[in-house]
Amino acid sequence: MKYFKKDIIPPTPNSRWSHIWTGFIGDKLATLSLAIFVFYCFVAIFAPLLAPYNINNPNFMDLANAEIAPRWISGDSRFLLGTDAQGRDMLSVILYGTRLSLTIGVCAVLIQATLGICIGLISGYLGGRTDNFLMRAADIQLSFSTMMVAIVFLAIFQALFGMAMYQQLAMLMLILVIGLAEWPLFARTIRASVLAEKQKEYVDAARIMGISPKRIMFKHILPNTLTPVLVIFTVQISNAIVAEAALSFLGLGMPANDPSLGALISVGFSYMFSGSWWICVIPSVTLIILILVMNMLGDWLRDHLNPRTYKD
Amino acid sequence: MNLLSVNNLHVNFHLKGQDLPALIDVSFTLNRGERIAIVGESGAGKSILGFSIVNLVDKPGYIKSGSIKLQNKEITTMSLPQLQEVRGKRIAMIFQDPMMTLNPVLTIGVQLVEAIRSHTRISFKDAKNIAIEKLHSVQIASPEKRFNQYPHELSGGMRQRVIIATVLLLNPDIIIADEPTTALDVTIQAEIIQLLLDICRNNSMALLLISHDLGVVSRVAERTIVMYAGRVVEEGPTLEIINDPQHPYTQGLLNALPQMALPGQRLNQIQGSMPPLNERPSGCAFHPRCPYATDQCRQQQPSFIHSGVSTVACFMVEDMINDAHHDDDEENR
Amino acid sequence: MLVFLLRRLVQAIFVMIIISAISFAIQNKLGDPVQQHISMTVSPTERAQLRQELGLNDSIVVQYWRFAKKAIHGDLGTSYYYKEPVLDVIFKKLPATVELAFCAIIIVIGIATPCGILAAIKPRNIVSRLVVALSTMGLSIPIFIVAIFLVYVFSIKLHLAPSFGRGQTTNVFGLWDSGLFSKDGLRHLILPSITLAFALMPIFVRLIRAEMMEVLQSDYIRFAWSKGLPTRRIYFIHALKNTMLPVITVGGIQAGTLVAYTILTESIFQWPGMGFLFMDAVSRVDTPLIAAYLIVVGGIFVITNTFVDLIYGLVNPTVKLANHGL
Amino acid sequence: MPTPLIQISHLEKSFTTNKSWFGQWQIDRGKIRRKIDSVHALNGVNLTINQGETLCVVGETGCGKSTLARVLMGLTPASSGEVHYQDQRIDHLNDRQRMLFRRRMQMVFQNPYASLNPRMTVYQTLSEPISFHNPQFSASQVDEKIHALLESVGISPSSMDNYPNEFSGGQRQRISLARALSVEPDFIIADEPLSALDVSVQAQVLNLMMDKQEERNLTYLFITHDLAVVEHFATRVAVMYLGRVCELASTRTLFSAPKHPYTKALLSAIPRLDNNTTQPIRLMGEVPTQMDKPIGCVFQARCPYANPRCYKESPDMIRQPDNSSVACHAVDEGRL
Amino acid sequence: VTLKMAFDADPVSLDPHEQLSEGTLQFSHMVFDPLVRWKQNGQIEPRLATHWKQITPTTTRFFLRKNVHFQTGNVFTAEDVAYTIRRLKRSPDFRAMFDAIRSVVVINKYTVDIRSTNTNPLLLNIMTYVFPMDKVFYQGRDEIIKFGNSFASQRVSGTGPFIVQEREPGVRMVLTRNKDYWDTKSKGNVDKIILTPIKTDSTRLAALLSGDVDFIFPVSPIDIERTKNSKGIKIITLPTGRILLLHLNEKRRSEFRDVRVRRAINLAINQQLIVEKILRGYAIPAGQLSASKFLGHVDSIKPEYNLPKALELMKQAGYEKGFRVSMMAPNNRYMNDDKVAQAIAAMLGRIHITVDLKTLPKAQYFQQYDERAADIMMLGWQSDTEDSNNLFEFIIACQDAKSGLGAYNASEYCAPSINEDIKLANREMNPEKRARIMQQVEIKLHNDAAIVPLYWQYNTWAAKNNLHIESIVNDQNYPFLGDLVIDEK
Ligand SMILES: Nc1ncnc2c1ncn2[C@@H]1O[C@H](COP(=O)(O)OP(=O)(O)OP(=O)(O)O)[C@@H](O)[C@H]1O
Ligand SMILES: Nc1ncnc2c1ncn2[C@@H]1O[C@H](COP(=O)(O)OP(=O)(O)OP(=O)(O)O)[C@@H](O)[C@H]1O
Ligand SMILES: [Mg+2]
Ligand SMILES: [Mg+2]
Repeated sequence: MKYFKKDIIPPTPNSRWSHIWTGFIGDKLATLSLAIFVFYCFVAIFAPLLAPYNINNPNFMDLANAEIAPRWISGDSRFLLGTDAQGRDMLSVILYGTRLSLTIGVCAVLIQATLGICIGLISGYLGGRTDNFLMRAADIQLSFSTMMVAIVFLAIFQALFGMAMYQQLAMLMLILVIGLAEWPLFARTIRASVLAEKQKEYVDAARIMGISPKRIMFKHILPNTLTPVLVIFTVQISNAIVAEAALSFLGLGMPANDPSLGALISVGFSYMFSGSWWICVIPSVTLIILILVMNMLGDWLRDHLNPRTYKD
Repeated sequence: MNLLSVNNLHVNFHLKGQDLPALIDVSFTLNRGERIAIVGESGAGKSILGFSIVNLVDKPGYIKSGSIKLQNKEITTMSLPQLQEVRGKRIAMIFQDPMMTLNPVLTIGVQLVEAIRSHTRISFKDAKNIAIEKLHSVQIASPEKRFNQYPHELSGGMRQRVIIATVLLLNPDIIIADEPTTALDVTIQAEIIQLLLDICRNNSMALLLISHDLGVVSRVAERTIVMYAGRVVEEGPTLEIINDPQHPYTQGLLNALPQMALPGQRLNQIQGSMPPLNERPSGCAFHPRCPYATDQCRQQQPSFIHSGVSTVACFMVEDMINDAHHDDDEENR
Repeated sequence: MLVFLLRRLVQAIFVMIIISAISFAIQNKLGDPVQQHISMTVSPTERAQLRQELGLNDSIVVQYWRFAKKAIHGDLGTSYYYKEPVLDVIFKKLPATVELAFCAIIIVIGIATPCGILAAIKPRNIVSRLVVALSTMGLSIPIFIVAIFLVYVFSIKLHLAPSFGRGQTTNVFGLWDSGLFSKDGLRHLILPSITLAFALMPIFVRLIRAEMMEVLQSDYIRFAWSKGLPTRRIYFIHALKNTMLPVITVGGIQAGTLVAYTILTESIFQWPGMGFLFMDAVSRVDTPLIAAYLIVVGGIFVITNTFVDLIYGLVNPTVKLANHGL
Repeated sequence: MPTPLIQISHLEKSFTTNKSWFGQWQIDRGKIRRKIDSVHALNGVNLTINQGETLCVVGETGCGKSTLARVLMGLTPASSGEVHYQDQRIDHLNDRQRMLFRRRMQMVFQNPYASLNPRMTVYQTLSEPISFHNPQFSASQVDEKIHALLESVGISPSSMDNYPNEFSGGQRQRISLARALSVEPDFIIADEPLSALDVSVQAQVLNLMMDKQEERNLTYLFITHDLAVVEHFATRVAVMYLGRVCELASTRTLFSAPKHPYTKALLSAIPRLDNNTTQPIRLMGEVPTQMDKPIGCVFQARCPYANPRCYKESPDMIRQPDNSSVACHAVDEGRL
Repeated sequence: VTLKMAFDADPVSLDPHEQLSEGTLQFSHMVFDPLVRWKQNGQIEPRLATHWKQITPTTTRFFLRKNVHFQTGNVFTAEDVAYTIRRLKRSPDFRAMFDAIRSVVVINKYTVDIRSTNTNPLLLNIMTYVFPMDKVFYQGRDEIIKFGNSFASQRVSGTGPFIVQEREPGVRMVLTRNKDYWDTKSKGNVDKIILTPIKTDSTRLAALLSGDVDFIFPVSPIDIERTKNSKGIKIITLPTGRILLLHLNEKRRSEFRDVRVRRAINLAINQQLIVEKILRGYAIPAGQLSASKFLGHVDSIKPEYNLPKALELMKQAGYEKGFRVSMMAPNNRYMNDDKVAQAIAAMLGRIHITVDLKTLPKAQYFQQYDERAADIMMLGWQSDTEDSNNLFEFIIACQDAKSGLGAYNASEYCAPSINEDIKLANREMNPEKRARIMQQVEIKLHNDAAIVPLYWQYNTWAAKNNLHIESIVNDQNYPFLGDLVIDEK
């Protein structure tokens, strides 16, 4: 077989990142998404400084202030977005909730990615039995879906560490569970790229030079497989945040006194139609916008990096 | 009357906010039963020219201006149903890579029969008979068996033959073959080329062969068009072009062939390589690589002039001819 | 083929062993089953005695061994609450879930396919842009919000569809209580199946669109155009069939998501299916039922995946089953 | 008498295509049997490569040319047979023991767009092997060497920090060659280094390779399917068919008097510029696959001259009067 | 007319003796009749027993209704009552209550003597749990099996107004009117009941609002206002004796052994505010265990909220800086239990007690509860006998595994004098004396700040306007559906 045309169409000569950047700036929706996302990150990082109230202060939660409507309705200038059923300032709670949700999302996906990349790399590079075993495990894991795994795992963790302990570890647990549940996606994507990269001659060239497999794996192959990871990354963060929200809805997420956006929504849910709609609506909107933005960023990256993410 | 005439065709690509010309001012004609080759290096715009003729230029490319007339019918402005009428029935196309050209999930038979049935009202059985007959005519052994097989069960050469059979089904007037043999082995390549040649001769079909292999071209085509960076630089009878190339690029191309050098000696290389779309130089696009380039070449685009039986776009040739005329004039005086 | 099925069987058994072990490991921790089945006034000594009778005081290993011995004979235990063999209980609820999932899948396929195709072949069309935007939105809205919204609008405000339950069922062939054959049953299906479909729809719309766009770029589609085939045939025969290949595999992977979302949907709509049963079992600490559910679901995953592979093999001629999968 | 640099004897290589244990069970006439499918890519190759020569290997797609190259380089282990580098046997060495030979033998690949790591600059690509094989080099020495190398292959050292995608195919092939040369080898295997290049650029690379050979007294094993290049460039030519060498001759001999029926067909198939009207010899049938180890001559299925002996007995390489060797019963029996 | 109703639970079994739970008792009131039952005003009303007489301090004679038939057609007699009580004494769930009864003697076909072990002031209260079962029907196959099938859990024959027609556990139960029901005076006109258990508050309410059901229980306080405002729907709320309280575990925490700390905690928790905000006023703030209708209720003890004083007490106890405690509460057992717990955690924060709160589903919560897994635990308690002493026995009596006393005493508080009083009250027949003893206990508890009472819950039902539920619901939540009148439209 001779060469395939596709392989030899030269990429554009100017650096791919600058190209992506200019494309990005050209796309209004993408720029807006990025701006919003950066805003969210900013909010998440500086939540303690931005929040009008310190949520750790024992006076923060005052039942006497419960269910005050947002300022533009109630005219109460103390609480811009009103208060929830426990008398907490919605704005502060949402700021901290965003911080928590994002932290959980990002950390969980970091775990997924690390695990997935290592497994995918090993599986793809070594091949054979190892590959077969790992991918079979990934298949099974994948077909169980995060939610199923999370429900089961959280129950185990709750049991192993005891309830009180779980309380303190809830965030760590969620990160771990969501992180552990979706590694196969990364693993398979990476593996697919590794298999493709491994065929390429630069790998052989490195081997001919006598470079060690470990170095080839991490220095040569890995950097070339990271594009799809970037795409999956954004989308997975949004998935992780939604998963956490759904777990909260089932009562397996963050505890009520340390709420993520998801927990806020599920707590506020019962107030939805009882007049205090803002308790539910405001965090929902916050969450939906965040996820929407992440998805749009992911879409944009997918369209423009055009990577081969794992599909079959 | 010409079967196909392409006039001042411009095809552009919209890339990253830039509008880049991929084909510039291409004109040529094709007569019934004529075999023309288009040669040039990778990226010269040969395939795009081929696709333009059936109006299949993909986004982000588009036909900017110019006309493509199939017996006075303008192809560039046709509606989709009209186009589908023309495609396959009047103009058929063979692609470079037989591995990717057949739909992997449909049997050979389905892909053959559908081509007939979408142009003529005929029963499946009759269509099948025609298909099998065509498979036979491209020298596929036991076509009945192949008929129900999937493309992946066939070797590359066989697939290319199936593709040729598909193309022949409706006896089109023109076959465009875009590097039909690049992906194949030398021995098979020779067979396929021979097959194409025989078919065209026997059915008096016109052939537009796109290739970069001058050897193949010399075997098949009566006339040759040489392209460089989106433009036609030279056009003429194949023999003439091979034996007496006018344009420095054509010369370079031919001289670079190993056959042109003594064994073990250095080859005559052309410096540099074809610029990508967004780095096309001003003036004559070949000037950075041309040993004879002058300031004029850097600034102006040469126009076509006749040089013997060929047409060439080169200032040097122009000058030479003018000089010759001059000499003639002087001599005459 | 036979080898393939054999392989899958091995895999299924393997999965079930793991799941049964996991579900066993956790079942003690889900709560005290005895507690759930007695009044609060029963004295601790008596409770201890009940636990003893249930064999809950034995070590996990002993319990698992006991369980495994019975499981080999197809007996996964008896539900504390339903007082029947757990498998009977689960299979009684299976039709409800299957019908719900079936309707949802029909809705997903029925809507996602044309939407995805439209969005792929006419990317600049207003409708297809809307489809893409909506699917991104859909991906971003948690399903429980959707469910409550639907109930609020369609049952409370408009009284168009009932808000819970399965309605009237008719028995088909004596083995299946179906809600598909009565108007009432169908009306009850509306909201839950839409909700469930909503959870999967965006994924499929986006997937079909992306795949279709990629396929449309391919050489064989170009060749089909150059053959002068009718547009319909190119889109729906040439492109769609190739598009469906990855969609089928992803569909198989989504089985897990589907099951997870049936749990959510069924809890919200009080749909008497397996997901609802599971949540109920969890809150009642009906441990044999929980374990059996997980095992059955594991089995269902393997079966769906096997089916998906079989279908994949049928659609994709280049796949030889024996080399596919474990 | 030329000195042999590399000697290959009875080299065989087969690939198992159904690796998983489960997949090896097949139903065969109602019985379940274990069957390991394998592709016999090399079927006993004997070859000697002499110091300073260019040995070209030609043959059809899938006949095992690349496999031969990879086995020589130690990228894939051989199934059986031996490879000697000068006097040492190298086919059974492990990675560490092979290190010594890594410096002596290098390779240039077919696809210029895949053979350079897209995420490494030219500098990184070249400095890695240099500092790896010369740990004693200081940074400036490495720099110096890279400068010299790049200049010698005609790439401006100022573009050292560019990524491969900023170079054209020809330039990349030069960089690949520079990388191979960076460890100062004696022997370079080039696996279709020109096939992805344009005619005009092919000439540039080929010229460069010839220049280097002259400069450094390199030995080339040059794999190609372009017979025009072979005719121009090779000292000797080996024609392969289905994992076997079927004819080995000096270039002049081969092109003027091909002996093996396959070689004849191959040569007749080259399209030549001079529009000669000689019809290419048609070979019967399709290229067979190497699923089962062939009995008899590998070419028998397509050979117009095959006789019963060809179906039974595998021909050996037989030295001809004009110093070429042919593996063909017909030639041996004088039928051809 | 058909009544479609959605409650939060359905009976676990058709056997009324299998589990002592609200669901079972609701079921018993539909399919069976009790000897006597509570009226809305707290009086006891005769049902299958027409009247009764105490003949010795430990023997009470019951005269039974004649011409009552079981759903099998068997005639209801004294034998059935004796049979039922003996069976009750075998039931693990009811045994504790019926230990108070020594024996049942059939005097004649329609008269039985019930002998208690000691003098028992609550005998009649206990008799509300006797739903005579069809002896002929059940006898010989009447084993009570908790975790498996038994005859009684599948088949049922009672004397009640409804007959079980169809039951799918956890999904629905259909009952039809008993044509031969003895109580012909009852105006009840419900012919068919379809009971659907719906666990989620919002789904249940949505079912009512969308018209899919006619009658629901319970309604979350949050939704009450909104439901009241919907057209054609009415809400009935009744205060109950169910007390919610906190246990401060003195074994786990030395701090809680200091009465000043306990009192400070009591003072720091604002019951009034919790009731107002979280329960929207649908509860009564409590300063003691006994609800006002119970004998032990002390009018003068009111819930107290006084933050400065609480801080002062903390200071005196040497915990000015506060300390950290763990707390657990269920999140699906009582109305808004998790929210209340959260508010309490916040309130304790004010006196510098940092609370690590964990709320769990009830299934896990009570397992933790039995293990006394946290320093502060929440408990809600409804007295089976509508009497203060039942509260004392389970909640604050010293723990005694054998007798079951103090089973839910997660304070691990033990005051021998209170134990004595409880025993005394169990035997004291004179209501006034009895009241005094129990009030004394309440006062002692209050002074000792042994537990933190929070509030007494309300029960809330909602129904379409044409259902006259107001006359059939009661604070124990066993609506007498046999007497329900539905106006037809
Ligand atoms: N879809 C596309 N997007 C961007 N640029 C394109 C696209 N298709 C073609 N081009 C550019 O148009 C120019 C001409 O391409 P074309 O495919 O016609 O070349 P060619 O002469 O057929 O080359 P080859 O011999 O490699 O087939 C090239 O520079 C190529 O990069
Ligand atoms: N890793 C492998 N696993 C299985 N089969 C292989 C492998 N590598 C090569 N083969 C098979 O071995 C045979 C020889 O392959 P090889 O790549 O050596 O051929 P080639 O002569 O280099 O062909 P080309 O001209 O296409 O480069 C082919 O049939 C190929 O399919
Ligand atoms: Mg092309
Ligand atoms: Mg090769």
